[in-house]
Amino acid sequence: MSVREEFDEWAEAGKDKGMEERHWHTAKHALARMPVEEGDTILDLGTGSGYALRALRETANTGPSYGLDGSPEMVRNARDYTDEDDIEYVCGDFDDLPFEDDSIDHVWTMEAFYYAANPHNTLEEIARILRPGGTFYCAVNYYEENVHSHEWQEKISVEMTRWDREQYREAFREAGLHVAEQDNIPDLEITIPGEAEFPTEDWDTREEMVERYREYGTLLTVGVAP
Amino acid sequence: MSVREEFDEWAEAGKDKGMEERHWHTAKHALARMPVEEGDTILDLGTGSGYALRALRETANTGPSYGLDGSPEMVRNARDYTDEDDIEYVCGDFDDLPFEDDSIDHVWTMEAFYYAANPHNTLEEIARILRPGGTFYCAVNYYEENVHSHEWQEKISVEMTRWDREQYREAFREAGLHVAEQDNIPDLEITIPGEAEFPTEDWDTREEMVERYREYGTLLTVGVAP
Amino acid sequence: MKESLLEILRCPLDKHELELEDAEYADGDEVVDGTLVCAECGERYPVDDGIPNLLPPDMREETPA
Amino acid sequence: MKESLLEILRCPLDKHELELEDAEYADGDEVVDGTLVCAECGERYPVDDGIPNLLPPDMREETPA
Ligand SMILES: Nc1ncnc2c1ncn2[C@@H]1O[C@H](CSCC[C@H](N)C(=O)O)[C@@H](O)[C@H]1O
Ligand SMILES: Nc1ncnc2c1ncn2[C@@H]1O[C@H](CSCC[C@H](N)C(=O)O)[C@@H](O)[C@H]1O
Repeated sequence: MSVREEFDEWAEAGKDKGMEERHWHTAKHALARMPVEEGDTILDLGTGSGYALRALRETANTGPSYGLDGSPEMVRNARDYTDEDDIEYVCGDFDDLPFEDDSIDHVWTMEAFYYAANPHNTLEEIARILRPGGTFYCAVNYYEENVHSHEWQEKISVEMTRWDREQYREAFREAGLHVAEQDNIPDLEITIPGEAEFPTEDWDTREEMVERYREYGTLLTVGVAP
Repeated sequence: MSVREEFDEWAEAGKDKGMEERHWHTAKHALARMPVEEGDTILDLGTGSGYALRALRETANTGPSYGLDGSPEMVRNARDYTDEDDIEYVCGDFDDLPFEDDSIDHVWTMEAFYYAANPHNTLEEIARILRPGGTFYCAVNYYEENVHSHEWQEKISVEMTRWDREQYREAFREAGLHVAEQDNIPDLEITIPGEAEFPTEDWDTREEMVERYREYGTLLTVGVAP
Repeated sequence: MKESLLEILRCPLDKHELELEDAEYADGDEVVDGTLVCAECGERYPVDDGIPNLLPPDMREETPA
Repeated sequence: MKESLLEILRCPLDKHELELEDAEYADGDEVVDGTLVCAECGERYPVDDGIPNLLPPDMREETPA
């Protein structure tokens, strides 16, 4: 199945809202770190329900911003959820970003980057469209050190890239981005049941669940265009 | 009193170790975000007891690193506490950094930057000595939004700069650094006594102490040399 | 999409500017239907229900009904 | 300080290279005493107990005894 088919199905099943709720636990902390100024233009890659742009608009008074997604159904939902005139959603693919050079102040992506068919090329595209000094905030829960995420690939037909922390830093640099930060942001909000409830449907032991959320959480890598 | 006289007294009174202990609560989280590679050269401005360089050496296997301080007694202590051959401590002032252009991978400073006599000039000096893509991690507890820190100026003869978040971002940019991140890192470790213990010697209300440490914490601003 | 989006939108293939054809508007400057045409390569991208579809041509085919 | 520190240390005033004079060594390459002299402006900076003092001259005076 293509990205389009896979995620159109997700969108139609309403999974976009479920992701928003879960991802927000860590995404909000990463978004709060972005050095956004009033009026800045943000691009959200794999925008899903489009929540990140709405949040930045509300908290930082960002300017014209764009949510890109490869699934027309996701884009349709995101647009429906958004009242803001200055936020536009666009259907497009990570490998061929339909934006002008140097036109974006900050690029955000949460739980989406690793679906790129050619992540190195996507990084080059990001470096191309960012203005000098613009940042790329790349947040992922699926990565090498998070062993609990490895099995996710089995559940989806789209091929996923599983880099470790160092591979993220190296790939950013190869694409011409400076690496400014790398961090694990723990999910402190998800409810972890008491010892007696384990094994659960998803977790063999409580220890593993604690490690997944409270320790590994979301891997954030921040790049800056020179 | 000069920086030298003031902080020589602190060093002789052993305050360097007390600061290390308190600052570590938040400093360790900021240090963990630095995109440090094995062998990188770090400069610590206002190194105090010199702990940051020792920690980076142990956790990230950093290369030749330098701790600069304006107080000869602080430098003497820092050197005494350090066994590592590759860490050197130097006496110098923030306004005239005694290092070659483009020679440093990352500059770190904790609770020291605002003592610079001319902070704009210090930022230019930092931009000068950083290699392209090098980062400046600037951590402060004394800043405008942290109202609980304002009174600190009364206790010290050295003039302190009290910028707000935006002033930090602006000043970085004026000096030619890109701003990659700004964040408040809460101090989750300091013991906050129960309601009944307030007022304490330092705090009128528990609420204020909670706000100071758990909410404002340490302001981190990250700059990147283009 | 608003027409001002054209200032920043580019052809995904060659990054050249896009021209808007056969536009239908709502609320003044909101483009609800039309076609974006690359000024360089001539590739055509639809605007459907106000959403520009800039997927590269080989990814754009309609979902099977 | 190790002598290799000279590769990166510069005169705080004019950022020119420093030359080491009257050096006393310990453990091989550890400089415990000596003077760093700016190759350009001639300003002199002491190395005391192994610590180079590169404070600008007007800040360098000894603490009152
Ligand atoms: N190659 C690609 N190009 C564009 N979008 C893609 C893509 N691969 C996956 N996506 C989109 O990326 C999203 C991943 S789900 C994450 C959604 C949102 N960022 C959140 O945090 O909840 C999906 O909406 C999917 O359609
Ligand atoms: N203008 C200046 N030049 C160099 N060092 C200075 C300075 N002003 C203050 N300092 C130094 O900055 C330090 C501030 S105290 C903080 C020490 C350490 N970074 C920690 O986190 O605990 C003191 O050691 C003081 O001597």
